[in-house]
Amino acid sequence: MMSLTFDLLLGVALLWSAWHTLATADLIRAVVSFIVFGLLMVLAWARLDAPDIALAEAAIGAGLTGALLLDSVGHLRARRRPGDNG
Amino acid sequence: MTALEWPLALFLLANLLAALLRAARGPTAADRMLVALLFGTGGVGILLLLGRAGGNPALVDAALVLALLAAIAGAAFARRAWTDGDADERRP
Amino acid sequence: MSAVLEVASALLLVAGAAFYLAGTVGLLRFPDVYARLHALTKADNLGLGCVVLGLSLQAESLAVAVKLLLIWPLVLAASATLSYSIARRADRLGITPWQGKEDR
Amino acid sequence: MSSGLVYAVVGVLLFVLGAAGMLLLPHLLRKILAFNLLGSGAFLILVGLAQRDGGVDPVPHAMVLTGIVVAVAATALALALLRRLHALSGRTQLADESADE
Amino acid sequence: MNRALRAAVVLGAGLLAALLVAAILALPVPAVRLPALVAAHLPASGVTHPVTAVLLNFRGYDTLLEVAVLALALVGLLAQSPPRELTHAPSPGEPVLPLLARVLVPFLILSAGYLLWAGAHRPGGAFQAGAVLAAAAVVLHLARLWPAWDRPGRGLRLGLVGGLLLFLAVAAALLAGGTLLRYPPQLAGTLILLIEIGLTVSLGLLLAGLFLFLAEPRSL
Amino acid sequence: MNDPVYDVAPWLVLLPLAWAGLAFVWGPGRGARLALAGTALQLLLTLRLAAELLSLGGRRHAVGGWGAPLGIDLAVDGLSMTMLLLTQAVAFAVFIYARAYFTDRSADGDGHGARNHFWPLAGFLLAAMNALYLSADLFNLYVTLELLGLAAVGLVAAGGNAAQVSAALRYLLVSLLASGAYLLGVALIYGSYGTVALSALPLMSADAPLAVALAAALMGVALLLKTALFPFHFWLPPAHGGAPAPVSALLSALVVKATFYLFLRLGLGLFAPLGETIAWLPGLLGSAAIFWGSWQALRAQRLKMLVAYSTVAQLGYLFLIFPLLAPDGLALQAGVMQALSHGLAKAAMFMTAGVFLQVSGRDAVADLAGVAGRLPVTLFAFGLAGVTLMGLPPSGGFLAKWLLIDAALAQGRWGWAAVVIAGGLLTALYVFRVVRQAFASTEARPPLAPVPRTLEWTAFALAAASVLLGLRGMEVLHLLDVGAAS
Amino acid sequence: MTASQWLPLAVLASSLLPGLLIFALPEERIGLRTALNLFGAVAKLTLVGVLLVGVQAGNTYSVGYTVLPGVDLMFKADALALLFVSLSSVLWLLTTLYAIGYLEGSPHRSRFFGFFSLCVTATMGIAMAANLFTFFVFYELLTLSTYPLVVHRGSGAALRGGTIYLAYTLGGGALLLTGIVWLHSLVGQVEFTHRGVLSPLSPHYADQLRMIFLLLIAGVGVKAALVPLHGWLPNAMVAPAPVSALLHAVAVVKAGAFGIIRIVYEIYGVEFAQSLNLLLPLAVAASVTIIWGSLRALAQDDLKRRLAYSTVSQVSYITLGVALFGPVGTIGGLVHLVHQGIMKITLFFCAGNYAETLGTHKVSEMNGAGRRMPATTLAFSIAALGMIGAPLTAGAVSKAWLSDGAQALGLEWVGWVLLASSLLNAAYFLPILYRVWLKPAPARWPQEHSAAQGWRETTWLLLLPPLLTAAATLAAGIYADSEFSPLAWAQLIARREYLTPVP
Amino acid sequence: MTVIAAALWRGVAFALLWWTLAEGRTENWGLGLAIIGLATLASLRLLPATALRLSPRGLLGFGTFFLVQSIRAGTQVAIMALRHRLDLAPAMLELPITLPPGAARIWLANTLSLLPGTLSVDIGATHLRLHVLDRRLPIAHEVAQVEARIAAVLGMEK
Repeated sequence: MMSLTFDLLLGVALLWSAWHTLATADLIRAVVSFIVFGLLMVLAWARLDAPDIALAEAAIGAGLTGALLLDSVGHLRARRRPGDNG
Repeated sequence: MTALEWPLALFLLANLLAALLRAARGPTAADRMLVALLFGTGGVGILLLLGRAGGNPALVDAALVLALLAAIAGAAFARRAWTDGDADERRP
Repeated sequence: MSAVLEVASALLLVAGAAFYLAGTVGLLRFPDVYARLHALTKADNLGLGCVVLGLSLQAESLAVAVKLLLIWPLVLAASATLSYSIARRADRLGITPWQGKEDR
Repeated sequence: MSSGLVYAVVGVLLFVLGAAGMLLLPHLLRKILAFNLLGSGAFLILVGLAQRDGGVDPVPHAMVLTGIVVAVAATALALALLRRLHALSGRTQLADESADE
Repeated sequence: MNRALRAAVVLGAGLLAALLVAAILALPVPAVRLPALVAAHLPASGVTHPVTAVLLNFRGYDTLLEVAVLALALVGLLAQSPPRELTHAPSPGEPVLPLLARVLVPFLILSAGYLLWAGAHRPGGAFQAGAVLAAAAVVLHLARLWPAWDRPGRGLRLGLVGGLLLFLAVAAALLAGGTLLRYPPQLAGTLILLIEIGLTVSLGLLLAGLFLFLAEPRSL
Repeated sequence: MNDPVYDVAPWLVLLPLAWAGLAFVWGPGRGARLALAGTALQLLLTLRLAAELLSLGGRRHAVGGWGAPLGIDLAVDGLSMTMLLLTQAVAFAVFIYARAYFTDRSADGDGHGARNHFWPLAGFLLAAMNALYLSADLFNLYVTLELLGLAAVGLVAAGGNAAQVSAALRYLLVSLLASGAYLLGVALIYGSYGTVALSALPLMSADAPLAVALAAALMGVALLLKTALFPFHFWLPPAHGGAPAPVSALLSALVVKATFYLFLRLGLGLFAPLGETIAWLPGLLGSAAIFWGSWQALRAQRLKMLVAYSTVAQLGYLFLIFPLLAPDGLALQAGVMQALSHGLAKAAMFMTAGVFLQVSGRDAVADLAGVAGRLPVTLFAFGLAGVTLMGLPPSGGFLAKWLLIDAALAQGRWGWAAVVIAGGLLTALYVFRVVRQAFASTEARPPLAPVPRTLEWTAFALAAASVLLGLRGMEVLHLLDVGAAS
Repeated sequence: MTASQWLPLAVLASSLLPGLLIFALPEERIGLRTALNLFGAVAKLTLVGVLLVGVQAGNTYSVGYTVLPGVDLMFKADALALLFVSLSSVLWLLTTLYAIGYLEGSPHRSRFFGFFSLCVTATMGIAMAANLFTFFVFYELLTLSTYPLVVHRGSGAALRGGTIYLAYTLGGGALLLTGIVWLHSLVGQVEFTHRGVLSPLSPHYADQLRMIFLLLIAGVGVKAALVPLHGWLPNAMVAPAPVSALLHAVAVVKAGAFGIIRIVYEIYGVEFAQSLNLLLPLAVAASVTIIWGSLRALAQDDLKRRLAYSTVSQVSYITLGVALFGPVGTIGGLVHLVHQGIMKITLFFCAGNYAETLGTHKVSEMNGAGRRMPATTLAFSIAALGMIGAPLTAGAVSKAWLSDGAQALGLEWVGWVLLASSLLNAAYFLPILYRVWLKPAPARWPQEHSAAQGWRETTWLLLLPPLLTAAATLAAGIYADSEFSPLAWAQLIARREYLTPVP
Repeated sequence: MTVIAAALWRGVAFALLWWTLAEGRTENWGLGLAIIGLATLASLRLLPATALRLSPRGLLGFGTFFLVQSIRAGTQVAIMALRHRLDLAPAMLELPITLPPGAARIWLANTLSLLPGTLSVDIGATHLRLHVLDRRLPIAHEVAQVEARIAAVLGMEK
């Protein structure tokens, strides 16, 4: 019972953060919501008895992808400088 | 074995959900990032509790990795993403 | 012995949860980003510390217990560094701390 | 309702959300985020469905691990392209799709 | 995109969701159960952790292609990054993060090694280990202890695809013996470990590369 | 399963991966010889495999020795064999062409990135296609699809200008959306049957669970998206029309065929019962593709855009076969023949477009005036390729068209035959739009850059092959008849 | 491979291989190119001679190659094929000679002669095709290989003419293909057979067979320039004179007419076609074309256009002959296939000479040309008289057989059509003859060239071919009863077709 | 000499860590040794052996101090957060620091971030910028205390 409640709650949290990822106006917010989503996914994998995936998600999903996305957001928000045309 | 793991895990998750309110409210990008960091520490706690509750010791490793790597996103945020406070949000 | 440990462990876990709650409430109620950082770095980390300790008391082996305990300093170090980075960034971006109602 | 099934249903919703996001959102970064949501949804369905009777099935675990790495690779490539596009043209959206030349 | 199309997409998404949920809830449990097969063949796989057995033995071919996907993404990404001047030499800026990095990175390396080692008998393995290694590189970069990468030299290029090439070499050697990726049972454990070591290094470099080849040093 | 004959099929995946990796290590812009040697070897192996197939029947290779459903099986039958042959042959010719194309002269025209990273990317692309044709496992097919998609995107983007990057991004996103849908289909299949091995999956029955029908729909849509069937074609013209010529040749000739093959394979196998009830749909979309693609090709200003829209139209023919699939096998034969001849001809056509571009620095159709006298071989190659696309005798395209009309009339289904005929005439319109321009005499004779003979003659060779294929139809059909291993 | 198999192939190869070699030749290798051309033409003539003798002796020559299951590429050199083959190969030699002279010094000659040879190869294929599939293959090849010739000059008019040409012929090809495949799906592969192959079919299929007939005839009718499918022909006049000769006399329209013969005689069979009530409409269509073409010719001032409409009219004599259900009409049609070829090619050669030497393109500019260019004009006059049907010319022979055929059937209106046509022919040819011989020459020609060598008139290469074909026009008329005359050969064919003694 | 000593110490430390991570299992110890070696090498590269010289006694003292203080910190924040009325008096302070630049100061800053009421915001050349939740508390005193503890660990007398 308790675990089912946990699952449902986690599901709601996942959906909420996913929704925020797509629906917020600001890019950083979206990315941060996505990182939150990634962290919640780690919990979901843990609940699904998939520690391997939880590990990978923790490392890749929450960590690297988050950093990569944040870096990209910073890049996109930076003003274009002269000589930046590649 | 205590029977506390499940209720506590549930409690912590509810906590995190409540924190999402802050993420929704902002106002600065940093506030949202704080929520992400909270999810990091909270997530580590929940993982450990789940690991104990489900008898899955490997989740400790997952928690460890999460603890190590959640910081990266934060660092990237501070270093790379949050370069200009959103003009409309920069209020005390 | 084990009964004592169990009770201690349960107490620690509950305390940890309480600190987590405090951290969350702080995050929600505190007025600005700096104050919220306080809540995060202190209450939540302590909450995690309690949970880790509580769980390690029940660990099946010493190594596992130490491994659990290892998590805490890691999180502390990361958390301190990040809070510094974010606070500094906020400061540089010109976000002034909330001064309380009387100062307004 | 087993937890596998719960996550499968959540996965469905995530998938659909991501798919709609990929189609509807104009900003490319959001499309990329939406793709990741979609992928996570599919992974959840894969594992959730396989474990809906409660047993653990390592095969979908391995598949999802593969899928995660693939998703990261795709995300990184997409971000690289997006950044390049931004650097070249300042755009972060695709041009109108009816323009052909 | 016009309004009607948007509405159609939303409607379609809703319909799809409803159908999928209905389908999932009504689905009977299948007859074929792979977990039993996996468990039955686990002793012959060379490892004791079923996920690793699937990943590197039963479905090792998937993994081979997946590593290729990652390498490919990096090549594609390299083709995207124009030649640039790296004005930024590693220099101490703000000092707090660098200290964390200096302390943390050796520990990250140790953890990566642990995950690699753990893969044989418990959750872990080359991917997770590689990701942690990559995280170490990213942390170093964010702390400005390591510059962003420009055109990789031959050594780095070899490192990037070395894991793939090693995997390929093992696969080719086994194929020359008759069947693709059919490990001799007594050598399976060793070969898998060998591949995993190679993969860890390469995946670490690749994942780090995804960040470091893109990252632009900007003064903050 | 112990084969009496040593199995060469897996080498077709390992080899290109190996030379791709080595070419990457070699360094930017290098590895052409390695790639050519590797591809030549693959071609030889494919020929040997085809010979084995003809004498021994379909083959199956249990990777890791486990066998389905635990392990992954590779399988070759006539259908996949023909596609493998096409892939190696076209790739070999395109690579010879590419080696001459990506020289320093192209620095200002077609991007340094393309030159620097063509070989590894092309290697991955080739490996992906070979793996796709060989795979008999739904999830493994997912991985090959991703490998294929990313390699193609990388190649499109490698040119590096804004239009190319934008086209590549659109391509990538479409490809990822499609892969996601495909993966969901795989997940549903696994949830329904507990396995993803094609040989272990039961044919979809009438009382199959809803999940299986949904999986079929999702996977079908995914593959149609990737194959760019109208109305999912929108991503193709900018991607194929914008990429450097050798890349366009690979993409248009081979890559879209791979996903078509998979669509066909699943439609004939796993989802056949479902396919029968809605087979008119791909046919209808195919017809729309023929008309829309041809119309756009007629309007296109740039030659490569014209050729790209021609691909949209020609892909339509491939889908006309679905409503006509019948035990007589005519439609299937038509589809394979069309895939083969279009593969050869379209590669040739993009290669000739590349020659025009390199020679004049521009590729507007209007700029082609007077090219006939100055680049006769290239124009001839274009014309021959056009003959195949129009379906005029004695080309392979003609045989495809003949078989298709035959199939339609044998079933008394007039409409489809009319579409085929009309499509051929529309093709003639846009092909001769180019040829006519090339024959026009002009006063202005801008200086033409010298162009390596290799470029002209490889294009010519492929175009000629596409025409001569019409005379070797029996061999193709004979090979196609080889059934799958049990 | 036996001689009976390789001979047809050798006939094809004798123009295909030189053609391919010529493509590869650089522009300035004039000598080698000429040698290849002439070698091919002479070799072909020799081979055709061997075949003629063989076929007359009753030998069969056939060879096949399976392309698809139940679909073969098949050639056979029967009497009918040889009628067309010999005409084309003789005229090819002459046209080649003429073209060498005509194009001297102009650009892209390798391309020109390459496609020229391909064109002849396609014609040989059409002639020797043993089934509809093979026929179609070469029919389309002919379209493709003539297009570059039509647009050879690259001018706006040439490109326009080429486009119109393609639109008609490819459209016709599509109809033809539909008909062929339809027939194939009904009865499988059918070889051309004397007296047709469809008659055993159940009457149940009659409607379908009528539809197929319509498709097939419309398909080949485009090339045969049946009204209203003739629009391309006058527009293609912008091509160089040797190409016009090729289109009108050697290859294209002849291929169409030949296709009609094959379809009516050897697929449907005249009796069966008659039983389906298909022949009368065909005869009507042919008659309409004959009259319409002549009327249009009257209105043209441009010489080549006038000749083109004349072709529209004259080629339908062949169709008319085919449609006249009976041996006499058949002989008339068949013989006209040859006679029209030699006469019309003469006219085009001469028109080319006028344009080259004097720069005159219009009838109204031709006053007195006969005095300036007597030899050319003599040839022109003979051919024109032949067209009208003057006695002692080839034209007289065909017209006589045709009207006899009509009478044999009791189709009186056909006789009237023929008579009207002859009058119209006279109406548009005689004024030209009057102008060239009797009107005074102008002070200056529009654009006069004098030949560097040869006669004052023009070079030998341009003069010899029309004189030879004019002579042939007379010979075919005068010696119509000799053993190897076109008439004799047509009688041979008709004998085999009807298996009855022929007058 | 110091390098070797540091390498040994760190090697032992990493070996202990490995033992912890591996939960006492010893199969494939060769791999383990190699990894420990790698980690040690990386550590020596990143943190030169001369940078820190820790006093064990000071460390122990610091540890207990830190534990106690961080419990205090957590409790204090918890009380602040959970109190019915939010009673904060935040401020930005600049406090002079006496510790030498480098690791010591960073340590100080990080410690302060984790201790009651203070949050380091910027390490300046002479001053440390701090955010405090309640400026009515004796901040300066506490900072000085922490400084002393750290100085003790590093073997420096304040």
